[in-house]
Amino acid sequence: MLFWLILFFPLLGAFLNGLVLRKVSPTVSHILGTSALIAAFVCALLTYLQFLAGGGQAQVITGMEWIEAGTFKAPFNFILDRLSGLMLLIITGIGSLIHIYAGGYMHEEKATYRFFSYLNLFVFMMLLLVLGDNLLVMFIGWEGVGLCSYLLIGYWYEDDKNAAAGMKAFLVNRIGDIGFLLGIFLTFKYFHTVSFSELKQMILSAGAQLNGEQIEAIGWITLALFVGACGKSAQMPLYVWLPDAMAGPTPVSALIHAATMVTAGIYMMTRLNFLFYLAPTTQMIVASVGAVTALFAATIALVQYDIKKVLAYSTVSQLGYMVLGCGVGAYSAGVFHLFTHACFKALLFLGAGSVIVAMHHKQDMREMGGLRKYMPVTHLVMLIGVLAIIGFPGLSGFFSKDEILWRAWTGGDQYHIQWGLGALAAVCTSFYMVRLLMLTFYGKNRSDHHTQEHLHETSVVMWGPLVVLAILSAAVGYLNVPHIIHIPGLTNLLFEHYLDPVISIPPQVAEHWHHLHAEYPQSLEWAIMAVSVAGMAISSLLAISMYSNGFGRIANSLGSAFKGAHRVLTNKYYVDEFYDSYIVTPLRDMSQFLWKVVDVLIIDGIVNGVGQAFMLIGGLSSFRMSGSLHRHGMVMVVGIICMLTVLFF
Amino acid sequence: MVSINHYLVLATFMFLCGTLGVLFRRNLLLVLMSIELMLNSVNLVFVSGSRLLGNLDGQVMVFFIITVAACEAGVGLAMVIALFRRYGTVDTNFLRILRG
Amino acid sequence: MNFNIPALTPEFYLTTLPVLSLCVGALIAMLQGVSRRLGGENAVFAVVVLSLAVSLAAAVIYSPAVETSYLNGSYLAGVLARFGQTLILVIALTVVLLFRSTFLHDRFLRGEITALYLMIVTGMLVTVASEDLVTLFVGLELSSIGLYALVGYLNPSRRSQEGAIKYFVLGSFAAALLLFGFALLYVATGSLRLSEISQAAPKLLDHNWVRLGVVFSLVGLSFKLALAPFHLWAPDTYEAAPTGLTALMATTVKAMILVLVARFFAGSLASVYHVWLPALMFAATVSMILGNIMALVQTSLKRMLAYSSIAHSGYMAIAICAIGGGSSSFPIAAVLYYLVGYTIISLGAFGVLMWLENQENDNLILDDITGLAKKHPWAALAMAVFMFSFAGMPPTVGFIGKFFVFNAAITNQLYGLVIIGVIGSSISLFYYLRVIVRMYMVEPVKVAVPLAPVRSLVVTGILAVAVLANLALGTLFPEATMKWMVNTSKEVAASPVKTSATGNISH
Amino acid sequence: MDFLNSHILSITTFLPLLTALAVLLSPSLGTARWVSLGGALVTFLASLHIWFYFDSQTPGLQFTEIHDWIPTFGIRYIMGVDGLNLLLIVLTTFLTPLILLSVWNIDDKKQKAFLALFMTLECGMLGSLVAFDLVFFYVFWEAMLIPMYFIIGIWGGKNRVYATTKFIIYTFFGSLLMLAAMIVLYVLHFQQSGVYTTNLLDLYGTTAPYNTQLWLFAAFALAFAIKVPMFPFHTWLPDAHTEAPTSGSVILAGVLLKLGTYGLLRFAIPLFPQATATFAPLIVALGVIGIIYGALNAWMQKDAKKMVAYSSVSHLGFVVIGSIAVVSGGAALSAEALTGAVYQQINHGISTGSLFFLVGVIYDRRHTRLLADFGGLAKVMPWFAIMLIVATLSSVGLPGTGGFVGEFLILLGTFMSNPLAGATAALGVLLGAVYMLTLCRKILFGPLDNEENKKLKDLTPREFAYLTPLAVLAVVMGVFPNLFLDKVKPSIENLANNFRNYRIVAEAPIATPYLLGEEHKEMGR
Repeated sequence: MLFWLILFFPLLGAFLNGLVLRKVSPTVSHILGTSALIAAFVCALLTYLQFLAGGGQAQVITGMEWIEAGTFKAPFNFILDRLSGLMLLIITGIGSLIHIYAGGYMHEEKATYRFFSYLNLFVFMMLLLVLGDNLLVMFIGWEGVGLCSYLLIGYWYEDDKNAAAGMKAFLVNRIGDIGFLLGIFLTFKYFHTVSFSELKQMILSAGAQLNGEQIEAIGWITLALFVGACGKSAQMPLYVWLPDAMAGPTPVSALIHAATMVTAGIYMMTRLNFLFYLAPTTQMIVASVGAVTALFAATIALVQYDIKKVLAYSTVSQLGYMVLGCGVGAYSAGVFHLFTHACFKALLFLGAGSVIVAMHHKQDMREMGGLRKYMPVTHLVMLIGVLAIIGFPGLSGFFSKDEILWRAWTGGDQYHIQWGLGALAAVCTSFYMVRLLMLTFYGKNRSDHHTQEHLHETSVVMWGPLVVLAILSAAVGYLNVPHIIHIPGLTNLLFEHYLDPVISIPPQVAEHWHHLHAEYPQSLEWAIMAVSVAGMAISSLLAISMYSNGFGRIANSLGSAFKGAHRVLTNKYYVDEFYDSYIVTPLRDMSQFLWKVVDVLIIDGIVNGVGQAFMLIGGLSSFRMSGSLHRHGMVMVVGIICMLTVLFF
Repeated sequence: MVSINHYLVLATFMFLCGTLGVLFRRNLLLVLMSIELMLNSVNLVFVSGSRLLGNLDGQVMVFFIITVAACEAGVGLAMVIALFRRYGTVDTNFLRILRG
Repeated sequence: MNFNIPALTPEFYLTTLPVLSLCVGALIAMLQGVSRRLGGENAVFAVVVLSLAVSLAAAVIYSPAVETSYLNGSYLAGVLARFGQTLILVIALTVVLLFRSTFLHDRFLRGEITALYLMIVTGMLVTVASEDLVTLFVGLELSSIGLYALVGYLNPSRRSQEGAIKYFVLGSFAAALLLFGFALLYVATGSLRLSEISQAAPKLLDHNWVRLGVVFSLVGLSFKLALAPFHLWAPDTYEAAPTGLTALMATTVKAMILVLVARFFAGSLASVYHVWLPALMFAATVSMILGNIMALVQTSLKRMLAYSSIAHSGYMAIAICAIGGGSSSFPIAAVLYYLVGYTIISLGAFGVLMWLENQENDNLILDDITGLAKKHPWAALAMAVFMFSFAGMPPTVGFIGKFFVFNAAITNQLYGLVIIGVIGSSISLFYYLRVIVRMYMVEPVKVAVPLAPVRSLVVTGILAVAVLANLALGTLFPEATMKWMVNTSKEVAASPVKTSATGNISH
Repeated sequence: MDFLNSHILSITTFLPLLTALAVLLSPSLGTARWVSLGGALVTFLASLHIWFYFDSQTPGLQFTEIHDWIPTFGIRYIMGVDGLNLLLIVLTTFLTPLILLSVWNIDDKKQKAFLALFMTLECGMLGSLVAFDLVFFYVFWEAMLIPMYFIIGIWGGKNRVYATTKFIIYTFFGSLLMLAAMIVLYVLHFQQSGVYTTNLLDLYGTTAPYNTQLWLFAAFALAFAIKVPMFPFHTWLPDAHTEAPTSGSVILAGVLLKLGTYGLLRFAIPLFPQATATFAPLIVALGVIGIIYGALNAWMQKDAKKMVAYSSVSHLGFVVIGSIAVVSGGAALSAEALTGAVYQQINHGISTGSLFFLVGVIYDRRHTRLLADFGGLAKVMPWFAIMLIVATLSSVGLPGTGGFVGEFLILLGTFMSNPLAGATAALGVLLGAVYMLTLCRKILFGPLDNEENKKLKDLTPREFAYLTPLAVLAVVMGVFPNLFLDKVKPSIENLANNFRNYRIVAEAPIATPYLLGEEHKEMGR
C-alpha cells in the first residue's frame, strides 16, 4: 500500500498541476508539487525502513498485467531490493530538496504549473525506471524520463535554441533507446523472459548450463544495453546532448542532468551485473568508454566559461567514473559514486543556480568573481561541494572516486590504462572545479555596475536545501570507508556489503573474480590513494595560482602558448560540428533527394507516366483516323488479314 | 474437268477486285458498283455450290441476295443523290468532318 | 425442298405474331403518312406503340416448350429466340417512348420514319429467330437498310448525311464479306441450315475454304457488333445519328448479333472453335484496348460512348470466346447477362443525354455538361450511376456482369483476355470518371447553346426505372436474372454436335 | 436479444446506409446533422454490443449471418466477427461520430450530400470488414471507393481532381486484379471439391498448387499493397491526404488504409500460406524500406498534412512487417508481431487520426498548413499544444501510449523472425521521433512572431469533444492494452500458429453450397 503511494503521489501532483490547476499562482503549484514529492519521500522512507526491518531481501511486488502476446509477458511488476531502495531515497529525497529550491529559483515566472507538473512526472517516471522488475517497465521509465527532460529543457520554448536542445536530447537518447530495445529483443529471443528476477534466477542457478549460443548472446545483449546506457548516461560518443541540456532551468539540470536521470545507465548495468559479469569483452568496452569519457569531458571542462557548462562536462566526466566502475566489475563502487555524486553535484548545480539568479541569469564566469562577500552561504556550500568532488580527503568524493580508481587498478592488468585515464581525469577535475570556485567567488567582482548593486544572498528557500546537501556531501562518504583506514566506531566498506545481495557473480566466472579480490598489499592501496591525492593537490594549487583573481597572467600566457590546444578545447573537440557535417547534413540531403527525386520524379513519375502514355497513344491514333471512308475500309481489310494470319500461320 | 475450286478461285478474284474498288475508288458511284461486284461474286459461289451439291438452296439464296442488293442500291443511290444535290460532289474525300 | 404444310398451323401464326404485328403496324404507319388527317403525331405514335406492345406481349406470352423450327428452319421459336425478341422489343418500345420527338416531330416524314423503324425491329426479330442463313441474311439486311436510311433521313445535316453514307458503304461491304463467308460454308457443308452445318462441320475442320468461310462470317458479324478492327463505322454513325437512333443502334444491334453469335458459334460451329477462337480473341483484344484508349481522347459524349460500346463488345466477346468448343451454357448466360446490363446502362446514358440536349445542339460535348450537378442534380446523379456502372463498379449491374464474364473466361483458362480486360477497365474508369468530374467537381463553363431540358414525366420515369434496375440487378436480383439467362442459354448448349456424311467436296 | 445477436452485423453495417438516406430526406441541414450524428452514435452502440457480447475465448467466427445471394454461383451473404476485425469495426464506428462533430460547423448547401456520402462510406467500410464471402467482400471493398472519391473530389483542395482520380484508378486497378485472382481461386476450389463457393471459410481449405499460389498471392498482395499503401505503391496517398478535407483524411488514414493490412491478414496470408512464406522476405523488405523511406520523406515536408501523410506510409510499414513475420522456418507467424500488427492498426487510427484533426484545427484558423507559417502556438493555444504532444508521443511510440505496445510487439516479433529486418526497422523508431518532434517544434515552440498567430483562439468545446476521446484512448491503450488484446488473442494465435492450414469454425453452421446442374461440372473443365 505504502509502496504504491510512492508512485501515486508524484503522478497525482503531475496530473493536478498539469491538467487541473492551470490557473493557480506559482506559489500554489510550487507547494503542490513539492508536497507531492515530500509525501512520496516519506512513503519511500517508511517503505525502505520496513524493507530493511524485513531483512532486506529482494521482493517482487506484482502489479497488473501489461503486455501479453504470444509467449511474451511484461506485467507491471516492481522489484524492491537494496539497490532500488537506495535509488528510491536518492530520487525522492534529493528530488524534494530540489523541488523546494525550485520554488525560489522560478519565483520570477508568471505561471509554473507546467514546470512542476513536468518535474513530478519526471520523478514518477524515474521511480518506474528504478522499480521496474522487467526490462519493459524499466523502458517506460527510461523513455519517460527522456520525455520529461525534453519538455523541461525546452521549458522556455519561446527561444528556439532551447527547443532545439530539448529535441537534441530526446533524439540522442532515442539512439541509445534503440540499443536498449535490441537488448530487450535479444534477451527475449535467447532467454524467453525480460524479468530481472527471472533472468537472475536463470543465470545464477548453478544448474543452468548456458549453451554457447546464449553465452555469445549475452555478449551482444550487454553491448546493446550499454549503447542504451551511453545514451542515457551521456557517455562517448552520445554525450553531446548533456551540455546543451543546460538550456533548461537550473533545478532541472540539478535533478535530471546531474543527480538522477543520467545515472540510469549505471543503475541498469548494476541491475544486470550478473549478465555483464559473463561478458568480459563488453566489460572491457564499458570500462574503456567510461575512462575515455571521464578524461575527455574533463579536458573540455578545463576551458569553459559558462558556469553551467563546466558543471555539465564535469557531470559527464563523473559519469565516466561510474561507468568505469561498472566496467571493472566494481558495481558497488559505481553505485556509491552515483550516490555521493548525486549529493555534491546537485549541490554544485543548485549553488551555481543561486549564483545565476543573483547575477540576473548571467552564466559567464568572466563576469563574476568576488561573490564571496555578497553571498557567503552559497560560497560556503559551494566550497564544500568542490572539495567533495575533487576528492579532498575526508569528503565523500574522496572515498567514492578513489574506490573506483583502486578497483580499476586491481581489476586486472588490462585495466591499468583505464586507471591512468581516470587518475588524469581526477587531476583535471580538481583543476577546473577549483578554477570555477576561484573565478566565481574570489578575486574582485567583474560584473557591470547594475548587476553589482543587486547582488545579494538568496532566500532561505534556496539556500536551505543547499545546506542540507552540503552536509550530505560531506558525510555520506563515511558509508564506505576503505578497509585500510580505520575509523573507530565505523565498519569499513559498509556500503559494499550493503549491496552484496544485489551484486551476484555467476558461478561460471566466480573464481576468476575471487582471485582478483584476493588481498593486495596495503602499501599498494596507499600508493594509489597518494597518487590521486597528490595530483589533486597540485592541480588545485595550480588553479588557485592561475585564477585567484580573475584571469591571471599565467592563465592568459598559457592560453596563448597553447593556442591550438586551447581552441580545440574551447570548441569541445569540434564534436558537434563533426556530427552535424558528417551525419545530420548528409542524412538531410539524402532525404531531400529521396523526396524530390525518387518519390516525386521517379516513382510518381512512373505512375502518372502510364496514364500519360495511354492518353498519348489515344491522341495519336485518333489523329491517324482521318475520317476517310477508304481508311476505314483499309483498317477492316488489315484486320481480316491479321485474323487470317493468326489462323493459317 | 473443271472442279469447284476453279469457280471459287474466280469468285475470290472477283471479290478481291470489288474490295479493291471499295478501298481505292474515290467516286461513290464506283464504290457502290464495286460492292455490287462483290455481291455477284458471292452469287457465283452460291450457284456453283448449288450446282455441285445438287440442291437448290444456293439458288434460292441468290435470288434473295439479288433482291436485297437492289434495295441496297436504291437506298445508296438515294443517299448519293441527296449528297450531290446539296453539295454537288460524290467524292468520298468530301466526307471528312466526322473523324477522331 | 418442299414446304411441309402442317407447319402453317394456328400455332405457327401465333409464334410469328410478333413479326406479323410489326409488319401490320409498319403498313398502317406508312398509310397514315400519306393522310393529313390520320397522320397526327399521336395517332402514329399510338400505332407504333400499339404494334410494338402487341408483338412484345406475343413474344412474352407464347413460346413452344421445346425449340421448334418452321418452314424448314426459316423461322425458329424457342427460349433463346424469345429472349432475343423480348429484349429487342423492350428496347424498341423504350426508345420510342424516350425519343418520341426524334421520330415523330416531322409531320411529313413521320409515317415513313416510323414505318422504317418498325421494319428495322422486324428485321431484328426475324434475325434472332432464324435458323436458316437465308432468313438470317434477309432479316439482317432488313434491319441494316432501315438503319442506313434512318441515319441520314432523320435530320438532314451534313454530319448525319456523311455518317449515313459511311455507315451504308461500310455496312454493305461488311454484308458482302458475311455473304462470302456464308457462301463458302454452304459450299463446304452443303446446307444453309445451322443445324445441318453443325452436323457437317466437324469433319471439315482443316479445310481451308471452311476456315475462310468461318472467318469471313465472323468478320461480318463483328462488324455489326462493332468489334475492333471493324468498328470504325460506330463512332461516326453514333455521332451522326440523332441520339434516339444511336441508342437503338448501340443496344438492339448488339442484342441481335449476340443472340445470333451464341447460336452460331456455340451451336453450329462449336466443333470448329479452334478456327474462330483465335480470330475472335484477336478481335476482342483489339476492341478492349483500342476502344478504351480512343475513348480517352474524345470530347463528344456520343462519340465517347461509341468507343466505350466498342470496348464493351470486347468484354462480351471474351465470354463468347469462353464458349470455346464446350457445350457449357455458362459463358452464354454470362454474355446474355452482360448484354442485359449493358442495355440498361446505355439506354439510361443516352436517355440522359437526350433529356439534356435540344434541337440546336444534339451532339453534347464535355463542356456542355460541366457543372451539371449544380443545374440538374438528378440528371447528374443518374449519369454518375450509369458511368460507374459502365466502369463496372459495384453495387451496379455493370460489376455483376463483368464478374460473370471474367468468371466464364477464367473457367476456360482465358487468362490473357482477362488481364487485358482488367487493364482495359482500369483505363475506361478514367474517361467515365471524367464525365463525373466535369459534372460534379468543375465550375460551369460558358457554352454556345445552354441546356434546356424538356420536363417529361415519361422520360423521367424511364430514367428512374433505369437507375433503379441498374442498382437492383447489381444487388438484389442477380440470382433471378442469372437463372433466367442460364435457362435461356441451355438449349443452345444442348444442341448436339454429331458428324454426318453429307456435303463432302469432290476434287 | 436473440434476434439482435443474430442480426447485429447487418444492423451495424446497414444502419449508416439508412442514416444516409434519412440525411438526404431530412428537410434542413440542421436536422441532417443531428440525424447523421444520431445514426453514427447508434451504430457505435451497436458495435459496442458486438464488443461486449464477443466471446473472447474462441478463435471462431461469431455473430455469423448467412443468406443466399447468388447461389447459382455459390455466392453468399456471409458476415462474421472474429479477433481480426473486431477492433477495426469498433474503431470505424468510434471515429465516425467524432468526424461528424468535426464538420459540424461547416455550413454550405452541399453539406447534406457530404453527410450522406460519409455515412455511405461508413457502411462500405463496415461491410468490407465483416464480409466473409469473397465477392460479397469485393462489392463493399469497391463500393467504398465511390463516396471517398466524391468526398475528396468535391470538398478537397485545389488539386483535388488529380488526387482523387489517381486514388480511385490506382485502387481500382489493383482490386480488379484481385477479383480475377478470386475467380481463379474459386474455380480451383471447385475442381478440388466439386463445389462452387466463394465462402471464405471453405476456401481456406483450398490449397492451390505452389506456382498458382504465387500468382494469386501476388494479385491479392498487390491490391492490398496499393491500399495500405506499401512502398513503392504509396504515391497516391500524399496527394489524396493533402487534397482531402480534414474529415476525409481522418477516415482515410484511420480506417481505409487499415483495410489493406486487414486484407493481408484475412485473405492473402491464410489463403496462400506457401506463397506467403516465399514472398515474406520481399514484403518485409518493402515494409522496412517503407518505414525508413516514409520517415525520411516526412522529415522533408513543408506542409504539416503532407508530413503526417508520409508518416502513415512509415507507420503502416510497421503493420505490414508485423503481419508477415514468419518464424520457425516458415511454419508459423510470430504471434507477437501479429498481435502488434493488429494493435498498431488501431493505434495508428487513433494517433494519426487525431494528428489530422489537429492539423485541421489550425488549418481552419489560419487556412495554411505550411510549418513555416506557425511557431510558438503553445503560448496562445496551450490545450492544443497538449493534444498535439499527446498525439505526437503516441505516434512516435513512447512507452505508455498505444503506439509503443504496437510497435514494440511488431519489432520484437520481426526480430525473432529476421533480426536484420527487426534491427533496421527499429531505426524507424528514431526517425519517427525526428520528424514528429520537428513538427511539434515548428508548430508549438519557438518565438511567436507571426502577428496572425498571436490572436489565435484555443480549442473550442466542440473541438475538445472530438479530440479528448482520442487523446485519452491513446494513453489508455498504452497502459491497459489487455482490455483490447484479450478479446483478439485466440484469433490471432490461431492465425499465427496454423496459418499453414488455417481454418475458422463458424459459430453458426454454414449451409452446404448450392449446386447447379450438369453445366457446373462441365464449366469446371
